[in-house]
Amino acid sequence: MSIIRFVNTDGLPAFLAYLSKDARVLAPVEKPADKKSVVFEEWTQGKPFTLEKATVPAKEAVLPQCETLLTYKRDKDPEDPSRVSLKLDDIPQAVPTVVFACRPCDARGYVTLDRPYLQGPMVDPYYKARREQLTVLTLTCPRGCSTCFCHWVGGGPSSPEGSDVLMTEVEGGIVLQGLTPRGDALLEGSGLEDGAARFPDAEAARKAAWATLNKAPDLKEAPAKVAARFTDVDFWEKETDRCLSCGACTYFCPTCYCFNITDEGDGYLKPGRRLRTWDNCMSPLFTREASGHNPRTAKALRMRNRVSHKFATYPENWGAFSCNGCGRCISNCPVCLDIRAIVLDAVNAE
Amino acid sequence: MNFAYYPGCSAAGSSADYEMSTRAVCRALKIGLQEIPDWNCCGSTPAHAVDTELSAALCVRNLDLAARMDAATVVTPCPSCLSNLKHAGKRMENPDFRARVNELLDNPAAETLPEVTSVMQGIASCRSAADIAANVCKPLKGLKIAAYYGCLMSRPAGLMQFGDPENPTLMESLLAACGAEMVDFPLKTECCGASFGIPERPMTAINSGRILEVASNMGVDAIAVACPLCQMNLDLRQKQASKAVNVFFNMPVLYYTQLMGLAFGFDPRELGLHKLCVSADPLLQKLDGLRREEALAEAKAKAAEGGNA
Amino acid sequence: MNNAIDISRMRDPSFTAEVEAQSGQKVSTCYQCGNCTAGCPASFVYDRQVNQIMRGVQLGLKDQVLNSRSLWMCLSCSTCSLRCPNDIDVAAVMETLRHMARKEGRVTVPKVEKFWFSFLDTVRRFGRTYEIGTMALYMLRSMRVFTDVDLAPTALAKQKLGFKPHVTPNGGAEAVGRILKRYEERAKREGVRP
Amino acid sequence: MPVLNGKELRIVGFLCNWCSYGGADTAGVARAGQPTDLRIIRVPCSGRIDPLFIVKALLNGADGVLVSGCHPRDCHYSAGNYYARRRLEVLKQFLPVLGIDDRRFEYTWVSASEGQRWQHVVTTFTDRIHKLGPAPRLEDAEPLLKIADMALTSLRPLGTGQNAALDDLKAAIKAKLPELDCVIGWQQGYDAAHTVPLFMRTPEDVDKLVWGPFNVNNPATYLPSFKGKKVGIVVKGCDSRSVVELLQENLIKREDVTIFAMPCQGTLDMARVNQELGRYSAIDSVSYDEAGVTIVADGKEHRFCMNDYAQGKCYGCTTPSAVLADTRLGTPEAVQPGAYTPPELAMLDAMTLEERLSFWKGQMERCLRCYACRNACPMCVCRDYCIAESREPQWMTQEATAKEKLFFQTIHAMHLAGRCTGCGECQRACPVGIPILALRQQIARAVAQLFDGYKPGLDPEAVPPLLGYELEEKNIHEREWK
Amino acid sequence: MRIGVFICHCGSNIAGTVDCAKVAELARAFPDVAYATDLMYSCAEPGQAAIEAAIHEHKLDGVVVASCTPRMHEPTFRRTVERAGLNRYMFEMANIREHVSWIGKDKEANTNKAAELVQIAVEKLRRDKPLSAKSFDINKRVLIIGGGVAGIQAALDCADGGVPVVLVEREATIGGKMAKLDKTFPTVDCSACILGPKMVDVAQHPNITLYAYSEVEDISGYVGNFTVKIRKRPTYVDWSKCTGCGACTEKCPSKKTPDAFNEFTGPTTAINIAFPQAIPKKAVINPEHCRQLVKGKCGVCAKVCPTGAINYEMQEEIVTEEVGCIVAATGYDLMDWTVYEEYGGGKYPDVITSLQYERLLSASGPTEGHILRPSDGKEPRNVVFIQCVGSRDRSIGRPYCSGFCCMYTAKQAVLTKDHIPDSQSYVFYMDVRAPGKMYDEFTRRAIEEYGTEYIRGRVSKIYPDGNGHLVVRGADTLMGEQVEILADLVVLAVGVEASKGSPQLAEKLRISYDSYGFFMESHVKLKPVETNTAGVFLAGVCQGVKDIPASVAQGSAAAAKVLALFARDKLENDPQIAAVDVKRCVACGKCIRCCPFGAIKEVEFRGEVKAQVIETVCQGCGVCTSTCPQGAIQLAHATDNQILAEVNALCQC
Repeated sequence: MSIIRFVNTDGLPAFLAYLSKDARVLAPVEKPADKKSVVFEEWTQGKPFTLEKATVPAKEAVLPQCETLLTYKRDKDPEDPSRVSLKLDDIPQAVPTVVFACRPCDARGYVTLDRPYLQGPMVDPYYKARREQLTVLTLTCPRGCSTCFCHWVGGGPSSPEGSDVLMTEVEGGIVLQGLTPRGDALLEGSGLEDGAARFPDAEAARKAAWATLNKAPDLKEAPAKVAARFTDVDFWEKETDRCLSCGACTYFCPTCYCFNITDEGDGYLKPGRRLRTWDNCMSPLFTREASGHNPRTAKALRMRNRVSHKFATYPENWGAFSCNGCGRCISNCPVCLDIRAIVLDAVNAE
Repeated sequence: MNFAYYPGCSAAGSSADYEMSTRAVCRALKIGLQEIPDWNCCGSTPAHAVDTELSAALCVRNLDLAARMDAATVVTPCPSCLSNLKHAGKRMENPDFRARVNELLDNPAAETLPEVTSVMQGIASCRSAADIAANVCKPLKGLKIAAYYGCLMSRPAGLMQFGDPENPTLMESLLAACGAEMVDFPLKTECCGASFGIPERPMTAINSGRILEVASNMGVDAIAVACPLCQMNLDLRQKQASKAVNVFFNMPVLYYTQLMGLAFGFDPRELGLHKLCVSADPLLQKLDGLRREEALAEAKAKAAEGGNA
Repeated sequence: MNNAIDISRMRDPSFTAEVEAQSGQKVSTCYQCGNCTAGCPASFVYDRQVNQIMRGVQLGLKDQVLNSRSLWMCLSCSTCSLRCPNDIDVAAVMETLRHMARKEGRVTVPKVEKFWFSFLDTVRRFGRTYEIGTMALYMLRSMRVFTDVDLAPTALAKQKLGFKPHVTPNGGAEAVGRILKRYEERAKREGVRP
Repeated sequence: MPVLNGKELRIVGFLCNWCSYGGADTAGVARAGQPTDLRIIRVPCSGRIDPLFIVKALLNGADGVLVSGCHPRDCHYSAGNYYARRRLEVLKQFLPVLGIDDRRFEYTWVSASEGQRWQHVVTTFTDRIHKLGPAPRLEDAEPLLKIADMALTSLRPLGTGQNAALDDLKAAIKAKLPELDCVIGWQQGYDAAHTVPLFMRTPEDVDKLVWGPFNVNNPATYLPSFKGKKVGIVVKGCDSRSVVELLQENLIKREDVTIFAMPCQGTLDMARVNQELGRYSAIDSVSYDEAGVTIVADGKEHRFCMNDYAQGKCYGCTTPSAVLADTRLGTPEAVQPGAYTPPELAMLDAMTLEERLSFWKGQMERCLRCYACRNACPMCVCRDYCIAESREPQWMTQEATAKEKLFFQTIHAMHLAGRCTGCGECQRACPVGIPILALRQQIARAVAQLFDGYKPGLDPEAVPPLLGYELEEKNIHEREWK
Repeated sequence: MRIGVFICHCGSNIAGTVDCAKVAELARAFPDVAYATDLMYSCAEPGQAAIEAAIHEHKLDGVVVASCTPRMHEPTFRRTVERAGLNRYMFEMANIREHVSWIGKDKEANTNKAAELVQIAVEKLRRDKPLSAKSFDINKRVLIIGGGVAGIQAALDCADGGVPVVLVEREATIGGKMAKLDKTFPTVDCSACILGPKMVDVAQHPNITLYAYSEVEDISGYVGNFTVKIRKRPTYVDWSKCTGCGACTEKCPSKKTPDAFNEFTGPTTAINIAFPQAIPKKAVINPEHCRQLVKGKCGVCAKVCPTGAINYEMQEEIVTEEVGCIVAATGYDLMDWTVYEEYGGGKYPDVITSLQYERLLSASGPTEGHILRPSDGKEPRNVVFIQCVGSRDRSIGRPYCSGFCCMYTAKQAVLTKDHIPDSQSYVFYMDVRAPGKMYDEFTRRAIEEYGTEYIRGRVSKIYPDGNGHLVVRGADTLMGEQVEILADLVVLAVGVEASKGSPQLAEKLRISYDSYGFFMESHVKLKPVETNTAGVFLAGVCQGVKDIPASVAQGSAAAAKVLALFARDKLENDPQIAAVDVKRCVACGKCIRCCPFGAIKEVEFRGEVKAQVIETVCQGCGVCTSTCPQGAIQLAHATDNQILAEVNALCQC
């Protein structure tokens, strides 16, 4: 039996303080805005936080929007200024990180990212460093939501994948369940009261959440069906007619892992930076070649890539969808483009 | 149409006739003049010659009283008062100046002070030439008149907003509406030197003399003025001027309001014509004669027409 | 003996600057065309012509300018300002100079100032002016007999001169008195001649 | 290179080669001493100066920027400075909304012979910058978050438009459909409380058309992508202004567009509606009445009265019906234009410069650079070649700093100067709810003030003000260098 | 890249307040700088040689010189680097003299500032690309606008040089203002006698095509290839038939037509020939006063014309001419002096302009050379001349000196005495400006030999005294007195302003003009004939006030510029122009709308519409670059990236 702890609602700040003792804690923070806007931010003593589902995924913890891979400096020989030497500096930047109160879909996202970054032919050292120091405390979802579909793609409101600790809200507080040795260790050192007594409440809550979900369609055939649509450009054009080609769906996706690398600065008088930033396959720049040629000029072709990747090629390579059904691409899309509808259309197409 | 009214000190003394005729004309034109209660002297030339802030303080007290009457516009017949009041209003826009002036006053002046304008512009702003002509029952037709504005009315141009500062024509248009034949008087804005009438008599006399000389060379029946100082200078001091330039004058110098009043049919006494030093009687006789002849001619013509019919 | 004005010694640029600051006019733009003099109705009673006053200011010859009789004879008619090709408000410069002279106690033509004081005394007492009062005071001050004595009969006959002081009815006179009093107190405090 | 410690502040000058650079030379030849802070960048013409260079400098550490060109009429290229005058004046009025003191930017005209004037300008401006001190940096600002007050009064009664002649509209579209490639409108989205754009190609598609307060998207955004094709579009009044502006800029052709219009009674602010609905699993019902919408979600009833929940722009809307249309259905209510400050702008107006800088710092931090704002904008026609993501030219780095993100918003706003119709799609599209519309609103206000109340997208024939000039600008006056 | 940086001492001009060696040392740290040194005089021959040597020795492919203003020596150094084998555009300058050493005393600050200016020059140079000019053909014909003495001179010189000339004159005759003058100073020889032969030469020269009574409607194109539309106004007389016999003017019944040539000093006929020596000597009908054209009945001239030249139906006509360059010689007009209300504002008939006085003096004028005053036709005794009416008067927005009034006033005073020996002339003046050859001597003669009374002071007021005289009240500032003169006639030396319509013409020519309408020369001292638009030159008063000899000289100078330009077979453009990146261009057309030169057009490129720069027309202002939102059109050597690099070098610290 794993370690179970209970924290009452008032005790959460103290618990977070405990977490932040040796690690950077990323917790959901609600930004005052007209539109609901919950983001993960580093928690510090006294900072308000929320337990609501974040608008953005918790991907930032392992794959920041922008990271400096290295800095470089060009030094000139004082005797002969035409002789220039180049000095590189790796940036050690992985710090122990705790993600607090992400959702199961976020946690599963880490698993989806792990495969290409850690299990493929090339291991990404930057990702690896951060991932190894990551502890994930996931809050189970209390109910389904109109834009969520985690249970379609192998997840669910209390899916444990990718989490070190699974937390469930019960009356008066939260039940914390250790899932991994790292999670257990963390709970053991927390000084929280034992939660075994409340665990049945937690289980009931998780069950109740499952009960709110509508019936999931069978997506077993999805990889083949989506792949089969590859040459049907009309299909993709129709599905994407309202797409604006912005990057909301990819940037808000917990499983999108494409990146771009740019060098900023020439490194002469001050160091230049080699940056890795999120890339966006919905942008025409994604595939624009140095010559100016672009194999994917149309948004239909780009959306075909995005959906095919998530529901056909990634499953082909890794045996799982690279979509966790968090629904952020739907809720954040300025035109409510619905990836569920595209996949279902593909599955149901003749 | 109603204006707040600032008569100026001379209204009760040297220019009582201006005051009488101004009120008469405005009454006829249904323009209300509401005298600022308890107004005080604007300080005239002596105050601003001594100190700008003192001058402004004296003026602003009046403007402040007018502001309390909720007046948007104050009119005054006297160009000297007008100039002082306008200058004060303008200078009060400078906050430092305002603060200095407020120090001199019993209470700080109202934030927004009313506009100030001349009675002449006040009339013109709300009554058209046709409105004026409609009030004329005894046209001045046949009288040759020189309009003389003096130096203060139109200067400085930016502040006074009285048309071309070299060639204002407002008085001409008012009197022309009354039927007068207005000559193009080249010295209409030259200074008569009146403000030094008391301490520096010769200077004043020479300047007035020149104005009277050109006017009489042009063969006018009268000079129309709008300034109490000018009027006193050209009228009361006409003999001194005669001596200074060695030419004899007998030139009636009337306020334009007196002329308008005549055209509107007021009794000359009602307009204070008896207060003129150079008598206007020959002028009145000429006017009566002209109108009589006209009436006769008209009657004849009518008779002739009737005969034909 | 050399009576030339030693410009190098007598020139006072701060005087020029002070006149420019107080009048708000840029005196250096004057190029001495003489149009101010040409149009001045008081020119013939001046000891220095307006353009010469302007020149004096340009050169910073403070004594020559502030002691000039012309400052006191200026009628403030603004003809000079109106016709200045360089848009200098010459009348404002003249007035500034007059204020400067007065504040320093240089009153070259006392009768003019006496007349002003007589006038202002009337205002102080009654809130408004009346001609006889002003004249009487002026005569007292200037020790001159009635200058316009030849006019008196006509003026009196025509009731041109107010014999009764015009008094503001509702305490205005007192208010005006207070304005003048405050002005004089402030002038004294600031060390200038009221 | 570091600014000389303690002595100098960083002042960047942009001078046209022909007049002002020469004027600075003349000052030098005359040994007209000047403070040493200014660094002059020589450009061929003041018209070459993209106002964004100035923002770039000010955001990146300049304490002051001075632009100088030939006097109007004296431009070496006859008209460059006329364009510059309009752009720079708009910029000057824009800077404060970012929290940048507009006194830190000045433009003037100095001819090659005016060495003295140049000396005076440099001395005065440097003195001014020293009095202002070092410019506050966005990097140093404490984030400040605020929400606009949406308790607004509208210029006209708002409603749900449920009596609109939707069936007539559908019939009209069907009649026209054979001549058109498609007609853009709205349909229900993933549930009855959301609509999405609809592209009607068949009569069956037309039957999906809906009309009501959920029709928030601006269909004009799609028009440029149909360039060369015959296309129909159903518009609300505000959408029609985008269409007209596109016509003004020759981005679409009048003969290619067929406009169907119905009078709009207002649309819902979906940000607030979604906020109120919260997370729900299903919509049970959506019902309309004259004044508002009632949504039942997961058994809970939510009431959205149009007067309380309309989009900010609807309150000040004076064009409920299309300004240009081929087919009109229904009679629009006449609206008396009245004083109206958009809520976002009103919020910023009430802040100090320092607060505004803090505000943008706080807002921009959470921007993910997804560019939904840009792509939702009907006037953003560069899209594939936006300078935000190019290296040739390279206006921005890819760093995820608030500064870069705010600079992008400035690019967008400046590029919209005199073009933005205030449709609000940028802000609506922002997934993290940053009130970026305020920047466009400030530009629009400046343009209206400078160019006689000019509003973009009202007259297809009107020349957008920044693509034209007047020899004498009525509302732009050279500042006195005192 | 390998950049060489050269810091010039300019003797002590720079080195006095800038540590040049330190700047060179700092420059060595800048990106791509392979070599940096300081030089005593970089523009002198040893300095240039040192730069050339360094280019070879250090294999430099770009050079920055930090010295004086690029407006001075940029061309010099471009040639230097070109001699050393580099592209001339791989060169930048940092202005550390006019903008640094001469304006600041703090050596530390100056040195730091100089280094930063070098740094931004380096950053710009790193992004420079070699550029090469394009060459194109020249159409060797010239358009001369304005047939006054300057235009005539330019036309004759060009024509004599073998260049076909198109001369356009707005009035019915060439000759301009000079043709209206009676005599000219300082020789007092007859204006018509010296100008007449030149006018005849214009008429007879085989290389000159004259369009009189015509105006330039539109100009397009660029240096070497302008297309000009000329609007020929209807004269209602077929000039190919008209022999100038004058029969029509004798018989014309509309004898009260205002006579513009005579400055409205007398009437003329509705059909008339301006003056006996007019070129072309052809009649023109004034349509506002012709009875046939106004009322539809008369037709006398048509009846009496022996060649049947009268054509009441004549319409205006547009002709197109192709030329390679243009000379503007549009001259001047007198300003509207009636703003001077103190001088009567035009109300007093005996207050006239100097040009009207010329017509009274002229034997071909309305009084046949007798000075008779307009009010009563009497000979005046006291004539007062007033100088600077509308000149040197800021209050009416005319602060400049009209230049030649002092001289012609002296001439008119002399002529007055010649015409009326018992007359007395007075001249109110502020300064007598007589710097020309024999000029001051001439004014002295007017005073000493002709007894003209010069009174130093402006006139404040002119007014009729009511007895038939005018009182002129002024000042004699030398006496320090106000003075008055009782005058019979007052002649105003009215100030000069640019010819009516100058701003409109300047916009057609795409040249600049000052706030008074005078056309702007390229450089006030060194390029007084050129304008900022290549191929457009200036002659005469249109550029600034000048007298006859100066106008003639500038006419010849303009002709020299034309002949020099046409001596070449091909022209080269400045390659620092804009170019479109077709990939980025979305054909929104904003650049086309904003281009002040019409230098951008739409083209079809692989099935898509794109903008394209017409290389020979683009002048390199860069308005398009700052207008294009997607940065698709970039001005070479002032690209966005170059300016951004400069900004980044200065900020981001």
